[in-house]
Amino acid sequence: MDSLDYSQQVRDRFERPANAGRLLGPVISGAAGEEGLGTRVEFDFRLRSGTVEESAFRVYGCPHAIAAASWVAENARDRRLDDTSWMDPLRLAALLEVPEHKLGVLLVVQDALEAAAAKFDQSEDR
Amino acid sequence: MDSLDYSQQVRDRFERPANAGRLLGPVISGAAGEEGLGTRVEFDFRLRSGTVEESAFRVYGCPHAIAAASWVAENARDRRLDDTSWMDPLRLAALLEVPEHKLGVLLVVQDALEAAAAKFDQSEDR
Amino acid sequence: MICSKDIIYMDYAATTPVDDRVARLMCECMTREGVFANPASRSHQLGRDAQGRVEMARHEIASLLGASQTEIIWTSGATESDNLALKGVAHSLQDQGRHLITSKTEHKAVLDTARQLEREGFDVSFLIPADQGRVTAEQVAAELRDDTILVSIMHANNETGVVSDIASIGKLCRERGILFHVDAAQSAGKLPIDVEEMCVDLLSVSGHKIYGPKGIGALYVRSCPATRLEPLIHGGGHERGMRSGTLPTHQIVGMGEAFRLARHQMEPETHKLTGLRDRFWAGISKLGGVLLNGHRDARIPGILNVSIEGVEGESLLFALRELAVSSGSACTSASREASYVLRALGRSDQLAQSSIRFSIGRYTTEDEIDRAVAIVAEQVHRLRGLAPKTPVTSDREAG
Amino acid sequence: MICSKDIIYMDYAATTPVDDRVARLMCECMTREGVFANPASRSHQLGRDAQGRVEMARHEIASLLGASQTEIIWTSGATESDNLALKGVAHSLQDQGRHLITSKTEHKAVLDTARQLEREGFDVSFLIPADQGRVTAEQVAAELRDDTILVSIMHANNETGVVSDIASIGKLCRERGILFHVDAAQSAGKLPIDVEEMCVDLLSVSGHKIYGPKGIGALYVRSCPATRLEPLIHGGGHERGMRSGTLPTHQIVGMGEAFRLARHQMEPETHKLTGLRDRFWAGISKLGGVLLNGHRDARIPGILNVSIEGVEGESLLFALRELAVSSGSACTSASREASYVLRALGRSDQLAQSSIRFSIGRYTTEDEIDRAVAIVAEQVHRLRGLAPKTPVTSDREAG
Ligand SMILES: Cc1ncc(COP(=O)(O)O)c(C=O)c1O
Ligand SMILES: Cc1ncc(COP(=O)(O)O)c(C=O)c1O
Repeated sequence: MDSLDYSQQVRDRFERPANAGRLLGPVISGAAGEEGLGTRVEFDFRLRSGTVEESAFRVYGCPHAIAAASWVAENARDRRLDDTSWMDPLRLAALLEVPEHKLGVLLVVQDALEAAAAKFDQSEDR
Repeated sequence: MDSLDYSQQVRDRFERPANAGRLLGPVISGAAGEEGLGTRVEFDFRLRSGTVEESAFRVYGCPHAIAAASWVAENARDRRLDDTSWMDPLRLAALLEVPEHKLGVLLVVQDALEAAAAKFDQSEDR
Repeated sequence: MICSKDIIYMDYAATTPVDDRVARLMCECMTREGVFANPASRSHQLGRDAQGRVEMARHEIASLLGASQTEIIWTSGATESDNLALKGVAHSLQDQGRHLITSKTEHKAVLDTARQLEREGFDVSFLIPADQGRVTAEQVAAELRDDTILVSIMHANNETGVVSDIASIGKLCRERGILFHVDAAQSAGKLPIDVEEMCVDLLSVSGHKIYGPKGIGALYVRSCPATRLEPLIHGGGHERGMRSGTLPTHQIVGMGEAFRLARHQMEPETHKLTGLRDRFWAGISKLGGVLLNGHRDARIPGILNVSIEGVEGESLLFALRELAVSSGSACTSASREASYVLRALGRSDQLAQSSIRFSIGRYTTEDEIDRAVAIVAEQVHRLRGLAPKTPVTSDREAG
Repeated sequence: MICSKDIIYMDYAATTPVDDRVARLMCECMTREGVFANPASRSHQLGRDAQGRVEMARHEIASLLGASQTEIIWTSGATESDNLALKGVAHSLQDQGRHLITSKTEHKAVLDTARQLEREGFDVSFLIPADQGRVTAEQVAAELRDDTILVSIMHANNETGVVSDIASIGKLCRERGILFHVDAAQSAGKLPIDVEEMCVDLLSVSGHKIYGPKGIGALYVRSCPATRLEPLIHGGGHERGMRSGTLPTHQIVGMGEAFRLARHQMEPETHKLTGLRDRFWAGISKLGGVLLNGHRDARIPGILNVSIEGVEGESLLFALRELAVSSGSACTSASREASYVLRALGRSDQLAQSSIRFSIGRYTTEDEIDRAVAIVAEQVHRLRGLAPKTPVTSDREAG
């Protein structure tokens, strides 16, 4: 597996990462990973009546990490944060054509989403 | 030393070997060497009043052998056969630019001349 | 002086010119307009373009041999391939056994490697070909031992062109579970080869014997069951660790194209060369005292090795300098050593020295053949005329 | 998609394109119109013509190194030269001692060979360069033992371009009577080399790092006192028995011409590359958080290795795919392993992974440099913008 072998989906999201950035104001955030270990993912979600109205991500990581975080941020829209089962790392890996040895990267992305979900559980916004 | 590295003298004598052949009638002959060992040289000398009037050589051997035998046959002309000191293998090697490892070939040529000289010693023609 | 341009090239077994079509492709992979990057540079597209060319060429080599692409390892030539096969197996399997079998008429690349292994403590049996230069399966069978780890027998001999029955030796080795290496430098692209059918485990080929470039070769290494090889050259781990070093794209592409062309031209080319060879033999055998060396039928058409009675070898070679040919003796050393291959065929030292290898190829013409016959006839007559006794005129053949 | 034609080549340290003048000469030695015969065919003029070309090229290699022609052995590349030097000496001198000294930042061709020798029972000291990537004579002196038989230190490092003080290490080894090998694959033709002044006994060079072809190299082997080498590749006894195999005339001629050109162009080329390199560094260091890897001054001008803070390595490399560059990590394996050279310089895994080797050469233009700076700036900004925190903006250098 080489650095140039990325699926079209990954390439597109790497070049034009939908939802990249930071949300200001009252948001629920989740983060996981460490730059020193190669991947750090952060999400911000703005909710309205319990569902995600707006989302953003920040990533230090490989193109797969960027693409996956972008996908999650985009697909969180209109979902409730107490159910994160739609983010299945194996299905996402298949969708983005992420090679097996990169599954760990998707798990970090999942962890960041779960971290946000955990915060949501504790928040009054439920 | 390679098979193509022959001096001009050797090349000329190889191409147009003066005195090649066989003399018929009363001649003094001398031979040395063995084909099986790579070099066989034979000389015929026709004498008049003890000096060489005509000479011929036959050779199975490398270009150096052919050139040396041709040189000896040519240079025997007008000489007496009881003195063969004019045929000095080292001097001949220098003249024909024969490499060191081929000196043995010139010794065979010398032996053939000496064999004729020995026959001359015993002959009435002295 | 003979001008190089006027020399008739009859030394195709020593090396062949690069085919124009091959040269053209090679030139596409050298300068900055071309595919020049390092095939190992996987971090950019230019490196990948080069890698693509390398893999296409690998596929061509595999196709000619009936192998799969992953079983081909690039080397610097058949000499290295032979070394890698013999030493690679010996060093890898030395715990299983330390006995090897080869023949006395192998190329020096195998013989000298085998002798090196002897110095390292391996035991090598050197067979003397029984059947007019051919090594037979029976001969190999008679030498097999419990500790035999490798048999190495060449396909076509480089001096005589004689072809051994590789398939039956292969079958024998396979039955006994012993690895079998074949030096096919002289036969690849000239005889059909199928490593599966022939039960070959390792096979050496070279680019420059078949109109590809010099300095590139390959080793076929059977992958199933995986043949373990200890590498000769360590480094970046290229070629799955079996042979490190930057892959020379242009060389590889050239060899690939040469093998592709050979695959498509093999039949008509064999036919043409057989005709020319027969014409040449008809011409020179008329001289009398011209003996064919090696098996009459089991041979590749491009090589004709003859001993000429009644003329000394060095003078013969010099007399024939308008022909680019090889002699039956090595002129590399001061003392001309008679060919060990012809000696193993039973030729005397003298006849071996008076032997010439005429080898023809893709660019040989009828006209060249006729001129060559005329030159040989003239010079042999002339030299025999200088010699003490009239030579024998039999035309026996050597076995 | 980026078209290969639009890619800016900045990977001259991986390989260089063949110079047009070199390619032209190579083409003269391939097809049947050219000098195609086997240089070992001493029995005919065509072979001798080829041999003549080989010897002229050998002379060019020797000239560039301050060596004599008889001290140059042709190989298939610097990888093989390194193997031949290390194994050749080790196997030949193992009775005198079994200790070798090298450094952790050598090319894999030396490192992996040294590790193979360890497996064979030799003892190898791997120095960690003390002075910002430079190995010093003091470091070598501290490791010398009574049973040390060889010291192998590279001249210019292939990842960082850092140059060690070969002459003082050579002097030390000569005084202690220990053989000294130098891998000069990256410096030959770029820095002045004199094997006499530098007290070098063995020196590896390659054709393709200096606008010659890939797949050809040479090993300088000091002849006085004769350095004994056990060959790696046995066979016909070419290269005085030290390296068998048919000599590839076109490759050799190409390397010879490349070395001749390098000898004549070294000064102006160094000057030009230094200017371009400085322009590039001025451009990218403005970004902040760009760290130069290796010694600031003791370096060849063609290589600039930098670590870029705040961007992940794989994304950086992909973002820069309009530039043909190498990264600070090997992407050959599934797990991206950080460069051992940068690690030995003290870089963290993370920074080593976010490192890029930019290497420029004969055909690099100012315009390319400016475009490359613009691309790096744009992409680093963009990726840093995606990242969680603003990166450090120091521009410390690594030692
Ligand atoms: C039978 C055979 N094996 C091996 C070799 C060596 O091949 P290369 O010249 O590619 O090293 C040759 C030719 O020289 C050969 O004819
Ligand atoms: C320092 C150094 N040594 C050895 C080599 C290997 O040389 P080659 O590619 O000719 O095998 C290289 C380049 O790959 C190198 O940069």
